[in-house]
Parts: sequence; C-alpha cells; structure tokens
Amino acid sequence: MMKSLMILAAAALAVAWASPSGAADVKIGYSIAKTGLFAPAAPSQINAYNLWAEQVNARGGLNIGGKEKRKIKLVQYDDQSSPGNAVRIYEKLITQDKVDLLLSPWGTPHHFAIASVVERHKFPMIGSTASSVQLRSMKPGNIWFTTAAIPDKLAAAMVGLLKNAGVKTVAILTNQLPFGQENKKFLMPALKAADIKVVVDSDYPPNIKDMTAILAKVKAARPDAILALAYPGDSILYMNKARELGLKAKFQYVMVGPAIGFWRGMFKNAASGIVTLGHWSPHGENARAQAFYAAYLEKFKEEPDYLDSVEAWVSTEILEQAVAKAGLDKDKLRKVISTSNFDTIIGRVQFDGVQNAVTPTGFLQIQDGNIHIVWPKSRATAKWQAKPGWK
Amino acid sequence: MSLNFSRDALPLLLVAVGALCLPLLGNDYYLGVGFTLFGWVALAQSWTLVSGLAGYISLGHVVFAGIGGYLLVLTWGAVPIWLGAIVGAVGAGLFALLVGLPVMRVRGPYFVILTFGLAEFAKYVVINIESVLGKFSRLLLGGPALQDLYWVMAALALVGTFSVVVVRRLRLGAGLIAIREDETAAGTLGVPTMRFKLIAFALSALLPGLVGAMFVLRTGYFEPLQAFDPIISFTIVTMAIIGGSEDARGPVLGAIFLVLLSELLWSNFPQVYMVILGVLLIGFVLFAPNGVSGLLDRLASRSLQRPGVGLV
Amino acid sequence: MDILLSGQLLIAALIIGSIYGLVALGLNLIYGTMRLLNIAYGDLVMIGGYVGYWLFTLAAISPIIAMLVAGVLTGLLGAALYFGLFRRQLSGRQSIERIEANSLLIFFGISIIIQNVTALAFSATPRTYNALDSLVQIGEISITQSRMAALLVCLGLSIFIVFFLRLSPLGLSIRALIQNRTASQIVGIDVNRVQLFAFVTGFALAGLAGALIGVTEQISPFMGFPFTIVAFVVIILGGLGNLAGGLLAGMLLGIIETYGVALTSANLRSILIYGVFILVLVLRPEGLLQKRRMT
Amino acid sequence: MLKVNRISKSFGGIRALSNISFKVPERAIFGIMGANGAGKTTLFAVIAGNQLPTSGEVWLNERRLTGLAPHHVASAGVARTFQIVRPFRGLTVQENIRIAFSFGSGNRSEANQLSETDLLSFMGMERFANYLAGDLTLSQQKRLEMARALATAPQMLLLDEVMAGLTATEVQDLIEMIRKMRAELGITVMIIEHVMGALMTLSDQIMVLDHGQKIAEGTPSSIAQNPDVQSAYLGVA
Repeated sequence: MMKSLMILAAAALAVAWASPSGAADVKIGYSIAKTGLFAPAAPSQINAYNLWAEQVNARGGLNIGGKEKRKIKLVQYDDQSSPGNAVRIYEKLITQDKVDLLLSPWGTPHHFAIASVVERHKFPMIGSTASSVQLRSMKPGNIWFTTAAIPDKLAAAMVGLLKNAGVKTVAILTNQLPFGQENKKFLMPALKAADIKVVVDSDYPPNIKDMTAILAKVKAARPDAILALAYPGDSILYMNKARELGLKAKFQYVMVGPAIGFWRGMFKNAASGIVTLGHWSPHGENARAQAFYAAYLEKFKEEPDYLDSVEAWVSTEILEQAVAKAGLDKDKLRKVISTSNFDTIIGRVQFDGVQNAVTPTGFLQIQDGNIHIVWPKSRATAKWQAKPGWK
Repeated sequence: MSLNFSRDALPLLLVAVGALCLPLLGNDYYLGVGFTLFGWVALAQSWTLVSGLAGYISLGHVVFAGIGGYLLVLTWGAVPIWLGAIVGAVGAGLFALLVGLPVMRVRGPYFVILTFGLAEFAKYVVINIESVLGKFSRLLLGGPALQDLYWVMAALALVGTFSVVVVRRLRLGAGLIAIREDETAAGTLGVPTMRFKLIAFALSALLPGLVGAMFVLRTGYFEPLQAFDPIISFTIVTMAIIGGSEDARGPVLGAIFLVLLSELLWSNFPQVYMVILGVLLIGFVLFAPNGVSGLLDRLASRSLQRPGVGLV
Repeated sequence: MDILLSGQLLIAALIIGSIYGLVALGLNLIYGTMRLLNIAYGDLVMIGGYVGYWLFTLAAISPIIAMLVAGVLTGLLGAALYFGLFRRQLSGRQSIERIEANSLLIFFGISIIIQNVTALAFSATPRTYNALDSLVQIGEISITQSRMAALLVCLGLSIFIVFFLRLSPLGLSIRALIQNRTASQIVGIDVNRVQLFAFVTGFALAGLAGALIGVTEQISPFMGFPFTIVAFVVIILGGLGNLAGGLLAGMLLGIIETYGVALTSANLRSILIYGVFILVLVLRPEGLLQKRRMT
Repeated sequence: MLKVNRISKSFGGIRALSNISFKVPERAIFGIMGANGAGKTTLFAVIAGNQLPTSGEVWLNERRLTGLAPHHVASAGVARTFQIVRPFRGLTVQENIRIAFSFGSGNRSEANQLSETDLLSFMGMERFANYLAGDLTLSQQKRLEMARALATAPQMLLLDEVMAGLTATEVQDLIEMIRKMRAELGITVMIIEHVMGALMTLSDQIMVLDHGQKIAEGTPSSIAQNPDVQSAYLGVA
C-alpha cells in the first residue's frame, strides 16, 4: 500500500521537476481540449496563445511591472474535453506547478467549472471563449469575460440589424446545445416586441444528419430572414441543404461556423452574404487588428478564427498590459484588471464586474471572400447587403 | 469463510489508507487527483457487480451517473444537497430496476450495444426536457468545498469496494458468477437468474447515481452532453479490463494504474497518452485477460491447480 | 403535407439511407463472418475522409478517384490488423461470446490509437475542401454533385455486393461462413481466406465511403464515432450478420431521419432513432427482418 | 411421480413435439430413444422449464411444473444435464458443485444427505476438486455435470446423452453409478441415450420418439421387438 502511495507521490514530483523552472521564465498555465469532443475547436485558441508567447519572447520577454522582462513559458495540459478535468488541472497549475499566471480554457462549461477554483485561490484569470447570461452570476474579482456576444445583448442587436435590413418575417432553427437554446430564449421576445413574425421555429439535436425536412418547411414559408442558431457541424449541413433547395431569404444568419477558416474554404462563393456572430474584423482602422491578422496568417497559413482566436488573443493583450502595470502580485493584478482600460484588437476594453463593458455586440458578414463588421453601424467596416443567391 | 487477503482485504486497505494519506500531501492538487481516483473506483466497482460478476457487459454505465447528476440539479435549492444526491442515487436505482426487466433479457453483444443505446437515449431525452423547460445548461453556485467532496467520494469508493467484497461472499455473488459462466446451466441448478440480474443491475446503479451527483457538484455545472458523455462508460470498462473484473481488486488497481499513467504522461503528451492507453488495452485483452490482478495471481502461484474465482 | 410528397425529401432519404447502408454493410460483413464487433469502424471512415482531403488539396485528385485509393489503404490496414491481431484470436478455441467481448475491447483500443495518431499527424484542426460542389438539376430537384456521387456509389456498390454474395463462389462461402462456421470448415471452405477477404472488404468499404462523406462534412480525427454508432444501429435493426437486412435497415433509418423528422419535429430526431433501436433490441433482438431462429 | 400430459412444442412451423404423454414412476430409470431431431432434448428442455411448451402440462407429484422458471423447477426437485456439456468453465470443480449445493432444491431427502466431499468421492472426482472445469477432459466434464446436478439434491434427474463418446469401460462405470444413484440416493432417472446397449441394460421402461411423435413405450425387450421401432429407428426395413 505505502509503496503505491509513494509511487503516486514520486510520480507527481517527477512531473513537477520535469518542467524546467528557471527563475527567468514566467510560467503561464492553461488547460484545453487536445482530445475528445472539443478537440477540433481548440486549435484556434492554442494558436493564439502560442503566437502571443512567441511574439512576447521575441520582444525580449514579458514586461513585469515595468521593472524587468522575463521570457514566457506556457504550461499546457489536455483536459480531454471534460470540465471536471479542467478543474483538476487549474488546481494543479496553481498549487502544484505554482504557475505565475493563468490563461483560460476553451468553452463556456470549462470557464464556469474553473471559476470557483480561481475564486478559492484568489488567482485572477481573464476568460475568453465563453458566453452566457449566466456568466454575470459569477463572483467578480478573479475572472473576467472579454466577449461581447452575450445572448441577451445579441438578441437586441440582432433585432436592430434585422429592422435595418427591412426584415418582417423570420425562420429560426435552433441547435439544442446550450448556446443555441439561450440565444433563442432571448431572441423570441425581442422579435415579438419588434413586430417581426416568426414563421418557422424548429429545434434540432446536435447530432442531426439531415436538414431537408426542416429547410423544406422554411422554403415553403418564404421568410425574409433565416436565423440558423447553429454550431460548426450542423452549420455545414445547413449550408449544403439551403444551397440545394435554393433558399432565397435575403438575410441568412449562421451563428457559429462561418468565422472559422476551414468553414469558408468549404463553401467559397456560396458563403457570400452569410451573416454570422462576431465583433472583429481585420479590415477596419485598428492597427493592432491588422498586425495580428498578418502575423497569424503568416505563422499558421490560415486565417484566425474571427471569434475564438480573437477572444483568446484579446485575453493575452489584457493580461500583458495588466502585468506591465501591476507585476505578478495577485492583488495588484486584480485591481488593475478590474479598473484599467486596455487597448486590444477589438478596440478599447474595460471591465464592469465580470463582463466587458465597452465592446458593442456586433455581427459579421461574408462579402466577396472578406469578413466585414456590418453591425453596429458605429463600428461597421462595410454595409450589410442582401444575400446574393447561391452560386 | 476466512477473509482472502489479496482478493478482499487488499483493495479495502488500498482505498482506506489511500483516502487517509492523500490529504497529508497537503494541497488541492492531491485532493483533486484523489477525488477523481475514488470516483473511478466507485464507478468501476459498481460496474463490476453486474458486468464483472454476472458477465453482462454494460457500455452505458454513465447513464446512472447522468441521472444522479440531473436529479441533483432538479432538486437543487428545493432540498438540502445531501438529500438531492440521495434522490439521485435512488432515482438511478429505480431507473435500473424499471428498464432492467426488459433489458436484462437481452444477452451478449446485444446487451452491450443496448446499454450504450440506452445511455444515448437518456441523454437526448434530458436534452429535450431541458429545452422544454427553457434551460440552457445549469450553474450551481455555492456547492460544497473540494475537501468535503473528497471525503464523500473516498467513502463512496470504500462502499463500492466493500459491496463487491460482500456480494461475492453472498449467495447472490455465487449465483451471478454462475450466470456469467453459463446462464442456462445456472437456471437449471436453481439460480433465480432474472431476479439476481435485476438486483445486480439496480445495485450497480446506486453508487454511480451518487458519483454523478458529486461530479456535478465538483464543476458546479450541468449540461447533458457532458453528464452523459459515453467516454465515461468506456473509461469504466477500460479500467476494469486493465485491473481485472473478477473481484474487488481489479477496479482499484485499474483506476490507480490509469490515473497514475495519465498524471505522468498526460501533461506533455496527451495524444501519446491516449495511444499508449489503446496499446495497453489491446495488450491486456490479448495477453492478460484477467488484468493486473490476474497477473498478480499468476505471480503468486505457479502451480497447475488454478484458483478458480475463489468462491467462499 | 406537400413536403412529405416532395422529391427532395425522398432523395435526401435515399442519400442518407444508402450511406448508412454501405457503412453498415462493411461492419456487418466483419461481424457476420467472424463475430468481431468493430467499434473502430467510424475511424476508418475518418481515414477515408483524410485521404480524400489530402489527395485533393495536394494533387487536385477528384474524390471519385480518391475513394478508390482510400478503399485500398483502409483495406491494407485491415489486412495488417487481421494478420497481426485477429487471425490468432479466431483460430483459437475460444467461445464466441469471448471473441465478441474481446473484439469489442480490442477495437476500442484500435479506435483510440487511430484517432490520436491522426491527431498527432494532422492536428485536431477540422479540414474541409471544395470539390464536386456544382448543382445537378433533376426535374424539380437539385442536388450537389458530391451528394449525387455518394448516392450512386453507395447504392450501386451495396447492390453489387449483395449480388456478388448471392452469385459468386466466394460470396457463397462468405454466406456459408455467416450461417455456420463449423459446417463451413467441414465442407472444405478455406475459412482463413474467406475471413481475410471479408475483413479487408469491410475495412475497404468504410474507407471508400469516408472519402465520399468527407466532401460534405468537416474532417477531423474525432469525426468517426457517430458513424460507428449509426452503423451499429443499422445492423441491429437489420439483424446482426444479415447483410441484405442491413441495407434495408439503412434505408429505414434514412427514412426515419427525414420523414420521421418531417412528420414529428426535428428535436425528436435522436429520441426517435434511439427509441426504435432500443425497442427492436428488446422486442426482436434478431433484427426486424430476420426470421426467428429455432432455439 | 412425473406425469407428462399431451405436450406439444413447435418452432415457427416446425413441430418438435406433438402430443406426448407418459408417466415415470418413482425410483424408475426411464429411457428415451430416438434419432437425431426426434425431439428428445426438446422434451427435457420443456420438463426442466428451459422452454415453454406450445400446449400440454408437466406435473411432478402434485405440483404443476409447466410455466415455472428453470430455477423453480430445480427447487421442485428436477435436475438435468446437457447434451452439450455446460460446466462453469472458469470455476473449479469444487466451486461448480458448491453453487449447485447452495441453490438447488433445498429439500434434501433423508437418503440424499451427501456433503460436497461425499459427492466428489461418489463421482470419483476428488483429485480434480481444484481443477478448472474448462481444463477437464470431456468425459470428466460429463461426470462433473452429473455431480453438479446431484448436488441440487434432486428427486428426479434428467440425463442427456451422458455416455456419448465414452470408452466401453467408462460406460460400464457410469451404468454402475446411475444404478447407485437410484439405490443409495433414491433418485428417479430419465435418460436419453444413443448407446443402445447401455439403455437396454439400465432402463426399466423405454419410450421411443420419432419426428416429435411417441411411437412406442414399454420394457426394453418389448421395445426391441416392436416393428414400428425397428423400421423407424433401428433402420430395419
């Protein structure tokens, strides 16, 4: 018995020692799905983290409180797509590996799961790829969320965009996964209040394999707009089928998918005119945005994910600027993150409680192979256009 | 009727001493590893009751954890947490009893696939219920601390291990093993096969119900896709195969082995870890079908006379 | 109601049904002849998907040709696995139950290995490519070339294989092996050779189907599992080891997937499919289309 | 003791048993013969509760067995062996017998008070006690099956081709043993056998089945002379 315990202890120690911890490095830890259900979603975020660490190290290291520069060493673990594992990993990062800073994992469930860990250990962490109205019930102080795409705000913005586009009738198709359901919950009353009629309302399970029946109903109802509250897998189904059926709605929104590089590679011209979720585009005036886009494209030979890579990158920008001001002291860091202004690729960011108080909720549209912000008007890099039809 | 040290006392001791020692190492990390380890032990022991002893290999055991977790979530705020967890366990047990009547008539590969399908079915039913209720994932704030969860989970692992030790010594255990070896013959020798299978199935659902509730409390978050993740079922089977599913040692050794391996490799080589897992699984099935505990037995006695299953 | 009568829905049912049917055919061939439960089956579909992707991306080779390459590659993998792992298992004196249980676990191991080796080699990033995407118009119905190809190839191949099994000597020995293993040996069938053929063909069909499926879906190392599940549902509905039954059951599942959703509601899709699956297993484990066996 | 009343059993369209009736008196050795597929094993399966008859009834003394689950039939005092042996292969000989002991009929008669060890020595298997059943030879496995059936303390034992494949000496041993079962333990025996000589010497009474029909019943000598039996079974035209 004692023997196996000793092995356990020895194993853990071995892991701790194996990671070189020269005083010169700043250890920054995070967990992400390298295997399992979410693994295909994670690279956009991992790439952003790696690019950031590489750039910072090329600049001589992370500026710690304006006093010294130290090289970044990323400590990454696979959470096997399980929030339970993410909890264990963040506990390990904090208590065992004793990392200096944390980056966030991928996905809403994982953020929620580790919120209590960073809270208990008073370890500030900036979140990234998470969105839900429920994030507002998190205790502020050690976790913050960069996203502007929170479903209640999204619903309001969507109605604005729809009215602007002259839409009177919509069809809503909703994936039963949480983010889809949550968006629908806020969209329905908002549409009603704006006198936009819902002519088709259909939920579908995440493992659906054919959408003909649903889309045939949509086609028969001839809505002005189709809102597909979809995830990447089913958004591909939607696109294929909508194209075959020749759905003519002038406004077609595909929630999650079009912002990812591989998705657009599949549809090329057919994707033209599709509206999607997002509040970042490299085509504006923001110099940081253009630099990020160019660097990402050069390193990974593909475009960044307009949602996940961007949120992850923004979280590193905020962390870098906060550390430059506050150093590595957790209390100072917490204070700086909570109160300061940060300059990022999505513009100025400041937190109010746990959420991003500045960035307005927006939408993107694919136009001639480029992705533009079309809403809100104040940040638009192009005007919304009716979908040109399927090529 | 003496206690067999290796088969019975060893696993109990391992769990008990392990549970007492891990907190001495001092930080959350070890508690977290312990929580996970004991969770797997409890799940794999429960699985052993029906799949190890009776030979009905369940590839859907996550369904009980999922139901336990979901019932805890549904009763959240309405009843104390401990009561919610118990409701979860009882609910999982009743569910097993209810579906067991038709399900336990199905044998062999059909049973394996059926249990898998049942878990998926339950998952999509819960997804639909949540969607009808207008819920999109649940956040449970203010759950118990890791320390408390750790002790509960350790206790569950101990209870699970104990239950296998005890059931094996009861007529029930002998009957289940007879069913595994040859169900028709068992029936003609007087084993009430259907009743025993049902009891085993229901028993094997109780603890997973509680473990599922603990999992939800640990992350403070419930979402059907995670709570009913088939990977959990597969992992249980893998642990039992690697450890051996003949007696209470197997799940304990299998869980320790896998958790240690994953702590060692998983940091820097996640995919390599999974590949090694696959190779190990194949290796054990082909060359050591009784798992680590079978290897131990083989080391212990090299005589021609074989130990059988060690019925008492 | 118009929707129910539309050709579009019918053709969608046919496409899904024929893909399911072909995928299940390969799985069934392996189960029927050797009682091996191949739960790595979907991962072979994934390999096919990657072969199609890389051949198109690197050399602009059409998926129609790539599918043959994919079939050969997964077939070779099948041969390697057969000689490396399964031949010994099958020739031993183990009981059928033991072989079934073992094969399930061995294939689970293989599945983990294939997935993660692929992830190591190509990363987990999903891949897609744009091929065979122009629309074909048939009367009222329009359909992308890729899906048209999937329909024609899957349906054609399935029908070819079923006829092959009915008419050719090799097919006859495969069917004999499915019916009764011991008797096949007695009447002088080279069981080893027939098994190898069934194993390799089963693997090849998955790879081939994968290359076609990969054109219309995102390809990632972890995409295979749903196909494994679907294939199992189909062969259970049709009866384990019943090849023609599996094809019909594939069509049936395609119909549930399209007409079932049209008649009820899309959110019930998975409940419907798993519900039918569970009912069949409990009430008629020998499959919907199998005659009840004498016990 | 055992009364079988107009039992029929069909599978799909095939009639495996039609309208079989007979009685087995207490302490008899009752032989059943018939070609392969005549329905002998099906008859045992119906009596032991492994299969439900399409129609008809089976009574043991005053108790109706039809419709009872196999374990209830076992506890009523009927034990059977299987034509194709079904030992618990992964268990030792002793464990095999122990299971039968702890379940079984539960009403051990005064005659049958054998302990586990007694039983092993009764069957001449002491030295195999700790062998895995799967490692035994076929004839040993057949013995084990009988031992296991005896361990349930049955009033009635159904033996299904326990002599097939045995050498002449082994057959002779087994005949002695079966006689001992009746003499010392007071057990009634029904036996299916292809070894004609053995069946003729052992049985008090023999019933002949052909294609699911009962074509004859009587003492061994009367059966041997029955013309129907000769044409149907012994192949004498």
